[in-house]
Amino acid sequence: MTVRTLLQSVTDAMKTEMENDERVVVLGEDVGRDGGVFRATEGLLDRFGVERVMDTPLNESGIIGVATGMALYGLRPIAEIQFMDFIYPAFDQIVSELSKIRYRSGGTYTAPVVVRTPFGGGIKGGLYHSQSSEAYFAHTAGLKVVAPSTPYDAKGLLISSIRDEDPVIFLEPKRLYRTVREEVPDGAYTVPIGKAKIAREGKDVSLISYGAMVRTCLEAAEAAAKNGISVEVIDLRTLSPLDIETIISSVQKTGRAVIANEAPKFGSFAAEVAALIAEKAIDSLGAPVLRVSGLDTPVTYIWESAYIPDVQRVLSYINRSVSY
Amino acid sequence: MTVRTLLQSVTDAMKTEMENDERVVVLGEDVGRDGGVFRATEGLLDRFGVERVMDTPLNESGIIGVATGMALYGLRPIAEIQFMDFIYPAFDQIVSELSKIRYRSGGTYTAPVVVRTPFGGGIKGGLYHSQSSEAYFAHTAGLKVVAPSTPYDAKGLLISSIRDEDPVIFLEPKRLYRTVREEVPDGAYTVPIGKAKIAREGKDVSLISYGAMVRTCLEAAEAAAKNGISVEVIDLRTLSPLDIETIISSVQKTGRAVIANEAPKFGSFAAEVAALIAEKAIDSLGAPVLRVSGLDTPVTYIWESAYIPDVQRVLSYINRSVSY
Amino acid sequence: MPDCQVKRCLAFKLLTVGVVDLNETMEMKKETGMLQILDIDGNYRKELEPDISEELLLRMYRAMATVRKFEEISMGLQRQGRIGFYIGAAGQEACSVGSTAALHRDDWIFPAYREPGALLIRGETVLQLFHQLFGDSMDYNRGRQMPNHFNSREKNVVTPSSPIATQIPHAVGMAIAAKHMKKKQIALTFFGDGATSENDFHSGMNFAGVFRAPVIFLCQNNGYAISLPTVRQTASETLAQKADAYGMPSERVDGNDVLAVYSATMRAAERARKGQGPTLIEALTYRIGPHSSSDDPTKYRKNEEVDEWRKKDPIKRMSAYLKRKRLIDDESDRKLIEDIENEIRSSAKKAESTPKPAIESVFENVYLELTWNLREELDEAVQRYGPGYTGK
Amino acid sequence: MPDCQVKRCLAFKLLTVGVVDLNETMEMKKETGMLQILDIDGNYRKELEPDISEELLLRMYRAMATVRKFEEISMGLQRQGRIGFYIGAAGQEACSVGSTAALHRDDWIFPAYREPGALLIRGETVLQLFHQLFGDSMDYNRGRQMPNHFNSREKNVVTPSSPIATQIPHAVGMAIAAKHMKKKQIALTFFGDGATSENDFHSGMNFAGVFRAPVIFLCQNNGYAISLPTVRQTASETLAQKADAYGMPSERVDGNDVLAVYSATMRAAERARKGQGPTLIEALTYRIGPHSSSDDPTKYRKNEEVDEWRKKDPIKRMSAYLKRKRLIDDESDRKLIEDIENEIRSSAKKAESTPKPAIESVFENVYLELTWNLREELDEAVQRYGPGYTGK
Ligand SMILES: Cc1ncc(C[n+]2csc(CCOP(=O)(O)OP(=O)(O)O)c2C)c(N)n1
Ligand SMILES: Cc1ncc(C[n+]2csc(CCOP(=O)(O)OP(=O)(O)O)c2C)c(N)n1
Ligand SMILES: [Mg+2]
Ligand SMILES: [Mg+2]
Repeated sequence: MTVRTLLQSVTDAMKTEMENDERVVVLGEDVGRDGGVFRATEGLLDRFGVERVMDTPLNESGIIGVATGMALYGLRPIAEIQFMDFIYPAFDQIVSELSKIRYRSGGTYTAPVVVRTPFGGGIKGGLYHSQSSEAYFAHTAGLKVVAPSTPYDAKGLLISSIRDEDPVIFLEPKRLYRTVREEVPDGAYTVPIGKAKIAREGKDVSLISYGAMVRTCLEAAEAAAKNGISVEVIDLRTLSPLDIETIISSVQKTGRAVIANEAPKFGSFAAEVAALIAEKAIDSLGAPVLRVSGLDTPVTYIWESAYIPDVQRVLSYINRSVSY
Repeated sequence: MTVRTLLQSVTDAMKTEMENDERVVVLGEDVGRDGGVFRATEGLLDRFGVERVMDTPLNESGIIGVATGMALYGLRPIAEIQFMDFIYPAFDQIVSELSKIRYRSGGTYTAPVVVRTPFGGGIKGGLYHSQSSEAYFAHTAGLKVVAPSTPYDAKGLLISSIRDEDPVIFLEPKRLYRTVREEVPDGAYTVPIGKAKIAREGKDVSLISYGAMVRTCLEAAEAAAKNGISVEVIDLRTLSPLDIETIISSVQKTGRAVIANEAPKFGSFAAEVAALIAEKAIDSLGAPVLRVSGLDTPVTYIWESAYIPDVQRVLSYINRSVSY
Repeated sequence: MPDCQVKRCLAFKLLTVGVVDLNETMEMKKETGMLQILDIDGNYRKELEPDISEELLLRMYRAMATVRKFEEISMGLQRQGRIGFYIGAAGQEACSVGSTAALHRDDWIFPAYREPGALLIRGETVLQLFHQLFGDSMDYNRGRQMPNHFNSREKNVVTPSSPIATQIPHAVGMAIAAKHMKKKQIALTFFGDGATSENDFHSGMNFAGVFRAPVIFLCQNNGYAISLPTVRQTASETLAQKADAYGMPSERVDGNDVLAVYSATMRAAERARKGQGPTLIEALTYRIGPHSSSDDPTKYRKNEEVDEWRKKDPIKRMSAYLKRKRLIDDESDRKLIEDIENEIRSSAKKAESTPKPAIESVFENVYLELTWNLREELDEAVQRYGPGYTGK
Repeated sequence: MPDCQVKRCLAFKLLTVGVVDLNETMEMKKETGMLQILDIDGNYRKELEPDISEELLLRMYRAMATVRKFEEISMGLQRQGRIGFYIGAAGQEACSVGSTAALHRDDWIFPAYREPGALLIRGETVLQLFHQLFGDSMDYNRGRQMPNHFNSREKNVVTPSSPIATQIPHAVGMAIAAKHMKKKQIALTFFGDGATSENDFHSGMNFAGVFRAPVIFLCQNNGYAISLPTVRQTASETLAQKADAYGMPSERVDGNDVLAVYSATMRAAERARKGQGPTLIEALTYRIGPHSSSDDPTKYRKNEEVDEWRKKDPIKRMSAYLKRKRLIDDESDRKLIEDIENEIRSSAKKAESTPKPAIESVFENVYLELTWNLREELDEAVQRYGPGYTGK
């Protein structure tokens, strides 16, 4: 066990799997000598050499396309996209190719690539360094979408992702990179893809979240408890495939649901969660299904604080739900 | 008035606006001499010449990026993407640039580009000529997303889109291109963006749809009527900004909602509609909010019939809703 | 400006201000600096003649002739509504057959949609191709793709998709991976002139240059991307010269000359295997038919142009060559074509009567395992159609 | 292979098999075939000296010196946490100032993030630049973008974004549109060496070639894209030669020589105005500072390399030139720098005390008009913060 930040857990997961499995390679912009702009790949070049830690040209579609080709051959590439905001030049390679190769080839070819990318706000990055566009990927059949919120889960889920036979979009909550720390086992272990976690048990309302917002939700739950409201916080951990059972049984217990995320509200992933609840747990609902989300605007540099739901805003939605 | 197909209405809208406004230009792959692979731009080259009907190289990001630059200068470009399945190479230009120029420039620059593209199944196009990925665009702040289902609306909405000061993703239901026909006024008229239409009044269940699925819904409503079920069919016409009032007041009236579309169900635009209903009309609901959608798979060439909801499938959801 | 550069810029006179009058440009770019070994009469340049075994030459000829006949018959099936679509390779047979024949059997091929020849020269059966066209239960793609998306893991031919150029970076990644694993395999990817405009051409070429990937880029410049002539696709005089932007050598060959294609590929493959990196080959060719069964080429090109290119037919040239070398004669030639036709007709019948993939298959291979939502949808479908349903 | 092409492929010896040892490649590509007018001691080649008025020369010098000082002071503000971020242009001042000075005032500029010089030479005030850095209510971007995304409709400088290279096709579209409207305006776009790898470079260059757009592509090759040296970005020997792939002429100039940049831009602009189409200019330069305030350049480059480039400083060269021409002397130079510093310090103060945009502004400019969902969100925010709230 070592106390690690979420960022260090990510690095450690890659290092662990690169030691375990020669087929694992890392590629991306500045991942080599620079160790990545967030330092997630720090030390990997020295340890594994230029053949396994590849600095690439500045071209995201090339990174994903080449990683796909490598995976077709049998490697296990981990591709880093510097910010989720810069994943779009690779969008065609991801949604047309990576996600569909298994299907269109009748299962004769597969491309188990992990696409790692930091997402969300919190670094005052303005409209091009703060985005949460997970909805685009969760809606794409053939991709798995993972978003941890703790160092322990980050390492265990990244190892699971690397070992997974399907392509995984692995979203790292950048504002938690260095702000959360916990004991994390050394060596390999896995956290299963597709399983949510009850981050806090409660009985009055289900607060469903993922990524950095889970921290905010836990704080909001703590604050709500002071007012006698018992909030159950669910950390989805995987968006696709979604752990529907955990969600539905929680909502059936509490009768109320608030979904918290920081993507623009309209059409975000929270809508899918809400829709599933409205489909599968309608009889349990004692209040509207609420979403406390980012704004339906790009992320403003100067007003990030108004964009990302904070504890106070989450609390106000909890209150609206329980007082309905 | 002339009887026109939906396709002819699209052509006519462009022709009308090109005659009215010199700033309107058309660009895309094969839009010139060939008249477009679906013939939507047929006749425009002869009429308006090569300066206003521009065949472009095979590069979608170039088409949208160049159109954006033209719009910044003051032109009104209509960019054709041959199939919605091929829009992804332009995804970065659409979500990072086109949609955000007004915002990031504090309103000093705008790019009123119309991106026309045929979407949906029905031509046995397999997984790359049948997609309905409107959810990606509806989730993108700064874009308007329009999807007509009749020749009349197609012309009126396209003219509105060309005149709109914001970028519009204009989705043409390709399987209705030549299969629906109606009287369409000659010359210019507009149908407002952001307003849904009650395509059929009813009182037992609200069936909410857009694009080609509206036809299927109308047929299903007809069939349901024979069993004494009165279905209200809503044709959204615009996905963003969504006409929330029409949806909510219909659901408040009927107490039941089924949303029908042909995109993969998980995370599709139907989820947003369901989520809004679960937020704003929960007390009226007498049944789960149901979605009858495409499958969570790519579109299979040989099994398209099992992919796109047909009358029978829509009917079964209507029945599930009303018999709940 | 270096002199050689100026010369290589497009003769701008072709262009009017801003946009081009298509009448002026309904002509392909000039056939400059193009390697030809076999001319249109079957004469050949002995000193450049590649060393190909008689057996292989005959197989190559058979593969080319099969592609042609297969298309003729499939287009007929398409018109009768028995297959849904067809996208042909007539006129371009030398490109896929000549290049693939020059590779090792375990080198990887990343095709587009005009390369049934690559599969045939590797021994794929006509029946298997028909399984793909019909999308039946024996199709490797399990009926999921439109016709002409031929895939064969067994033949080291990787599943193509419809979006243009996306396979290019895959070939590069595959080649880099093979090198990482210290294997001698190389990769070859096919694409068209139009594809050179796409982003993935740029990505793939650039990565290949930087990583010195053992990959061959085989561009079939058939003069058109659907209706758009190459002169409107790019202002560069040749497509071969684009290699220069990526620090990569290139060759320009007569794509209707199977010997030229073969020998250029052989050179590129040798370079790749020796660790000298990638090569771009521009093969000048022409599609005799429409872009696809949905296309009407009279909208954008003149019949005279097609006639001109018919004279350069790659199969006729190969046939003349083989006759000159006395490997075939008129009689054996006629017999061969008859043979091919019989095989095709019987294979088509067989495939057409093969059952479709069962309804359950629709939900498989999205992921390795079914997810809960796919299972829900599968259950609903099975309830409707019945288990194992394969269509009426 | 044509001879001129072989010569221009990258000397492959730099590369080991497959991937490169960075130690070997921590060097820029060679400065071959580069136009230089003003050398590092202020000597100049009379016969090539562009004809620039004394007044303009002095303005250019002032703009360059302002960029340098602005950066020094802003980096200080950043370290004190008074601005959030900074991305500098020190060492590259000649590129943006020299090129923009050669254009007409109403030509369009599509910058990236290292071109405050382009705005300054067009008369933008330092105060306005600070409004952008602080994101205050006088910022044209209304506080929505990170620092160094300078926008000015009034100066014909188009709002930059952060994704690399996306502005390139915009410049091309703008240029095509101007031509359609029979205007004489042209467009110039700035981007870096790294940007040449991006898809939008490919799109933009290709469209410009085909449509013969009156556009200038000004690539500031500063040797690095964050940590990645140009030799790992592309295997082509120069970036200029990439023009060839698009049938476009190019020039390679000393980017630290403001006269060379000016004259190359002038030639390209003349060509564009005469209807002769686009030009790519590769300006060889170097960023003296880190990539941005978040970067640690010692991780990827040697101090000696930086020192070597400090000797080539564009401002020192310009200063020596102006002194030689007796347009300034030591005294007036000292005075000028003092002046600039005063202006910068007082502007920074003023901007820092300008109120932030009010909370309502967050919801504006997504569309021309507020949509119902934005209005809902605005109402909630106003309820929380109070109307007109501008932060504490
Ligand atoms: C990304 C993308 N855009 C558009 C299309 C539609 N399309 C299919 S084939 C084609 C032309 C391809 O031309 P070329 O690369 O020259 O190949 P050819 O068909 O001539 O063999 C186009 C535009 C597509 N398949 N993919
Ligand atoms: C699409 C995209 N990918 C990655 C980044 C992150 N990034 C910011 S600057 C930069 C390097 C740019 O290099 P270059 O084009 O040479 O410009 P320079 O910074 O040297 O001026 C990178 C990779 C980005 N902004 N956009
Ligand atoms: Mg072609
Ligand atoms: Mg650079």
